[in-house]
Amino acid sequence: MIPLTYMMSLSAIIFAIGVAGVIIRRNILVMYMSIELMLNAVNLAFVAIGSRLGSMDGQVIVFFVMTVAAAESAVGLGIIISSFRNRDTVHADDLTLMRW
Amino acid sequence: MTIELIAGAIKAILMIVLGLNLSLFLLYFERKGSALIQDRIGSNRVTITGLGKRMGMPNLGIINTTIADPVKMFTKEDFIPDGADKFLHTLAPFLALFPVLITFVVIPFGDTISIAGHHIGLEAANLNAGALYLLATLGLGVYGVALAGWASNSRWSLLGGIRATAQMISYELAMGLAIVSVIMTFGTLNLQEIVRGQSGVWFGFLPRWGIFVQPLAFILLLVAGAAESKRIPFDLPEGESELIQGYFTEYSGGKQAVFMLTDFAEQALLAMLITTFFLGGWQVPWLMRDGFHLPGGAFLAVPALVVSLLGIVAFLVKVVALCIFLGLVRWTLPRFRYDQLMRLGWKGLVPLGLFNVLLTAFVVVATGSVH
Amino acid sequence: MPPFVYIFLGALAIVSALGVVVQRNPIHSLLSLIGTLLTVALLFIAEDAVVVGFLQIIVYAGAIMVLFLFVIWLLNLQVETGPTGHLALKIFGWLGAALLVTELFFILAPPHLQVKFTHEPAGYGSLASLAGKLFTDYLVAFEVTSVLLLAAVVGAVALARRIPAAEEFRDVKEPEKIAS
Amino acid sequence: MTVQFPALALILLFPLIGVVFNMFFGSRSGRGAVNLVGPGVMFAAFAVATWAFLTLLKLPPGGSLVAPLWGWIEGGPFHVEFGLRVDALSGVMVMIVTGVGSLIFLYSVGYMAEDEDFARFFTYMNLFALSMLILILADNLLMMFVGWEGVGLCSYLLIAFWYTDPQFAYNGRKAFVVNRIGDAGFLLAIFTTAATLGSHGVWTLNFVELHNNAALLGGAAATAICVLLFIGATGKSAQIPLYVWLPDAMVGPTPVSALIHAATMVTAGVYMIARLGFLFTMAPSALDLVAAIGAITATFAATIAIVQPDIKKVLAYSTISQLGYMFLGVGTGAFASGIFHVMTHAFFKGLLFLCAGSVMHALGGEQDMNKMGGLRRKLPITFATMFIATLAIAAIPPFSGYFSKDLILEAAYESGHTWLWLLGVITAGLTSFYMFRLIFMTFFGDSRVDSEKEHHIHESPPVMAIPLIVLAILATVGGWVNLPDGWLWGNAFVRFLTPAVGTFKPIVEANLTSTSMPLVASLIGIVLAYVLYIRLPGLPFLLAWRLKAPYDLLLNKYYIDQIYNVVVTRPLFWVSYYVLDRAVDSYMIDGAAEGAGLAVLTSGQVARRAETGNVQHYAFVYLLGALGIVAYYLFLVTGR
Repeated sequence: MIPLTYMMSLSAIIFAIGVAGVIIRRNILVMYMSIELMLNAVNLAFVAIGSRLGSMDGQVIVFFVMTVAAAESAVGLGIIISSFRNRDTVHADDLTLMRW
Repeated sequence: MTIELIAGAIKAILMIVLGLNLSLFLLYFERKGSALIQDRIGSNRVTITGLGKRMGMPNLGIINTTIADPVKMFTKEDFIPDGADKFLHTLAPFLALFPVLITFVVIPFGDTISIAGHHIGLEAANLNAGALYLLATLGLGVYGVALAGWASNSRWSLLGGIRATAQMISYELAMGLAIVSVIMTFGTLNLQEIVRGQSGVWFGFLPRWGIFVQPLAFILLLVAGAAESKRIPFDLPEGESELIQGYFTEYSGGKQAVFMLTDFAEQALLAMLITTFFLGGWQVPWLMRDGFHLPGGAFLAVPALVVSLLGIVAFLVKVVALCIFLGLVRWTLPRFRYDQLMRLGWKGLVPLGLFNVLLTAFVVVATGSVH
Repeated sequence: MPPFVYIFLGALAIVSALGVVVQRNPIHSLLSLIGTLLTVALLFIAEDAVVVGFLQIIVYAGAIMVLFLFVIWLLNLQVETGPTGHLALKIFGWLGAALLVTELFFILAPPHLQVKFTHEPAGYGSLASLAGKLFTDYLVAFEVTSVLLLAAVVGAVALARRIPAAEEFRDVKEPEKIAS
Repeated sequence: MTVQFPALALILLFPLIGVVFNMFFGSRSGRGAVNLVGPGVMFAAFAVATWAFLTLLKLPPGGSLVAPLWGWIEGGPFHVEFGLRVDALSGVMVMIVTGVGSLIFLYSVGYMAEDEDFARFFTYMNLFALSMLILILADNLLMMFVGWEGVGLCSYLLIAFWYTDPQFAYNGRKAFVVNRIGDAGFLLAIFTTAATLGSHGVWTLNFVELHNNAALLGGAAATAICVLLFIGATGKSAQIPLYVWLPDAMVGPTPVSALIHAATMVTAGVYMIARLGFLFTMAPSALDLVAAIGAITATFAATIAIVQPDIKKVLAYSTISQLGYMFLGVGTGAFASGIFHVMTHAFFKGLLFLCAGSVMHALGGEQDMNKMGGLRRKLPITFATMFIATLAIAAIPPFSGYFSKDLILEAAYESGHTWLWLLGVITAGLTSFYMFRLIFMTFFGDSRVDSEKEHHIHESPPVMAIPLIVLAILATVGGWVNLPDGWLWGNAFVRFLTPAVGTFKPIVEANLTSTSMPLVASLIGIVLAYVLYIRLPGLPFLLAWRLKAPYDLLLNKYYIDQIYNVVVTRPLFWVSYYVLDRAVDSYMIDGAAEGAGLAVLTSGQVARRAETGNVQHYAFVYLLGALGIVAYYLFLVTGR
């Protein structure tokens, strides 16, 4: 089996790419996808460690993360749609009504 | 190890070829069978030498549909519309076909066969999570049509793509629920195990097929599968009167052929799935490993190899029969309206599926065992 | 599974993850994301998390991503022509991400990762073992999840529903107008 | 001997049912249901109380019934139970409250027959009954305080019952505020008790345990507690200096005056002192203070009552005066005599108020006695019962007042408080004078009623008359439970109460003069009233004219209200407005608050620039935080 370090590094890289995506892209949908990337990176870490510990708990957590991600994307996309309807934009830097 | 790998590769190729050939058969049946049903002649132009006609036989159109049509298609111009996403436009048909083809490999088409001391299971991949694999690949099928619709830069295509996507997602649910109840009944995700679970008889004569255990799931899978493969009466995505050709309006030549092939392959796959889950797969009624145990106590010994071969034949017969049945449906029923389609999916099949899962769960728990 | 498969899948995952971030077309980003999800799912399966891997394909790639696709269609998003983000944010964002990776590398170096490795028990990763955990240790969480999903369904419908009264605010672009 | 008697809770439950019913369903269910439920629950409570009382009588002397309900406050060693207890003292009180209360409730049905707000009225009345019963049945100080506050609240609500008149509302507020002053004393007494006992490791407020541990308190603490308690009692029981609210409280409906401001609530102070008699006996100086204040109040209020023209005002001052008697009684250490007077007073004063209400009812709300007269033929029942009550309050044998007042004055004399006894005797004469003045002005002589009201005069309906008759009987025979020693059953009442409140040890032998003086004084008062208001009706006016200064002084109640106004109220308002509001509140508190706000505002003006509204900026800061945390963790695990 591949060393744990490899899996964790892969997880870290994907996570960092997700982080970068949230910060550098102003398209909310892409930001959203980047968040999914981060979730997947974490899932990967869970599964990798879980399989090395011989514990199913990691996979159960992944299961829950997926469920929550489904709920989150449904609501999040609903928000994106309704904000797009009101503001005609999906750019995060145009949606700054909550500023000072 | 090696021999298993080689055998697996052979079986996989065999299975995929079988699927493609079934598609070809379906293409033929699409043309001539519909002609038969609708009381017209159908394709009859192309013959190799006019042989049949000369011999006084009616033109069966075999050459016409199985050779001439594909050749014609693959030689036509491969047109990519202006403003289309070239990469995705090209990728889409293969994205549609690929999941269907890789699904064939988990379908068990026969019992374990023993050749030269090697026990070879007659399925390309004996996955323990076969049913899950099935659902996963079926779920991926949606991207082909969705991207085809989007990448064509055409309103018809996009609308067709949206329709197809929504329809497939909706009916995937009902399909999944039907499969889940079957899984619960047989207590395994392994398709080969599920087929094995359908051996034997009840009351001395009734084969223990899934259709008798899960009639509701059978109907669900039949309907949802037909919708999933976007066949009439569920062919809204490519409804000619509304959307010209739906998501592959802007396709021509080989890529369109691939889409059509996907359609037929999906139909063949559906037939195989139903056969596997509900019609006992490769099981021949009353045939055990040693021979026929007919109702009434009669016994007819059959050699082991013949039993295996009989299984394969039985599987093929069932699949082809189902394909023909699906074709009959296709040429008999009119098309749904879109809202009817959605209502049937969400308010009809999904609640029924949920009910069936619940019922199955109760029965499974009540009887304290599976099957 | 041989290591080269891992390396190949990992490389594929990283490349497609980068694709999510750098592509200008949202649909391409989405396809990249699906690619990442599939490779990660394969990695799951390679790590004996078979059920979870297939669930990832069925739920994530097969359903959630289609939802994204629908939203992109619905909003009619095209290729982004202008800058895809602020320059300063881009520079510092990549820098921050790089720093994060560096830090995580150091943390995840084996001497510090105090994990007691054991061998997987029989039936590890199967549906039965997952369900066994779900319906015993995590039963409450599992049931609560159903409520969460229900709430999400209701919330999504409520949010995406077109409310006639909200239409009059449609043209408001400037915050000052709302404030006054 | 202590007996578990859970049914005591029913005594509280019934009025509670009445409260809930009348509050939530009263106005909807109509007058009939309210008239049934309001008094009905009181009669039910009375029945239970009677049952309990009879059970108590069967016990050996000193026995009590208890019903511990639930733990209330659990704070470390300090604990207060919500428990009920009936011994001889509270048994008598609970009988008075539920018994007289039931009759007054019944009377209210007739009296409030034309009022729209009957449901609210009975809600308050039931709530009052509930609070009063909590006060009486409480087995600890804190619970008693709950009832104490509850009756104060109900008193306020009922005085200002007709709140649309600003004066009425003002009077209600006045009663409430004045009561608060007394309540503060009570509360301080509770704190002092708890703290002092607590410092000896006894964390309790339970009466029995207090009794057992009273010795721990020591004389000084006991005196402080007793004085504070007495401040509370002066507030609730309208003694000098906190009596001013009671005359003003007469604006409430007359049954309220009868029940709350004559028969029950105002005697709570007496009850409280009797209940805690063991404490007061430890503090003789405090006890003397009680007696002195009582005697002075009695005389003081009686002098005011002489000249008041308002029938209810006369009765109000009479109440204050009689309460003074009770305090004189308990102040001399003869707690049983005070409680005895509480009982007889409940009968005849309740009756007097109800009769006054009946008169007012007949005259369409007229309260000025100058506009009455000659009513005895038109209101025969009212006249008869009121006359009996007057005889009772004037302490004419064999009416009940005689026995109780005589007992108090005897105790005052025997305990050596000769001056206070003398004040009591004078007050007895004044009492019979002003009461017969009231009777003569109202029922005798020529009618001075407004002509248009003349033909409206009618006797009250039976629902009002029956309570009058029952109370008249009680006012007559009520005193017979405690006859002088050696007669029939002798001083049965005092003997019954003694185990609960302690004994009274005389230090001076009473003689014939001392025992007959009050009666003589009363008779003189009657004769004087007869002369002034029947024989020579012009003489009072002549006297008022010739003795204008003292007359005005009395008529204006010694200008106490005005003095309070100048000495207490105005300075308070001035300090409140100019010092507390203008200076402290506006500049210091508001300044601090606004300064803090301004500081936040200013810093916010600067800091808000960070809120760009762009999610990605926030996300970046978030990332920086995450980097920091990971770096810290990295530092932790690598350690170097």
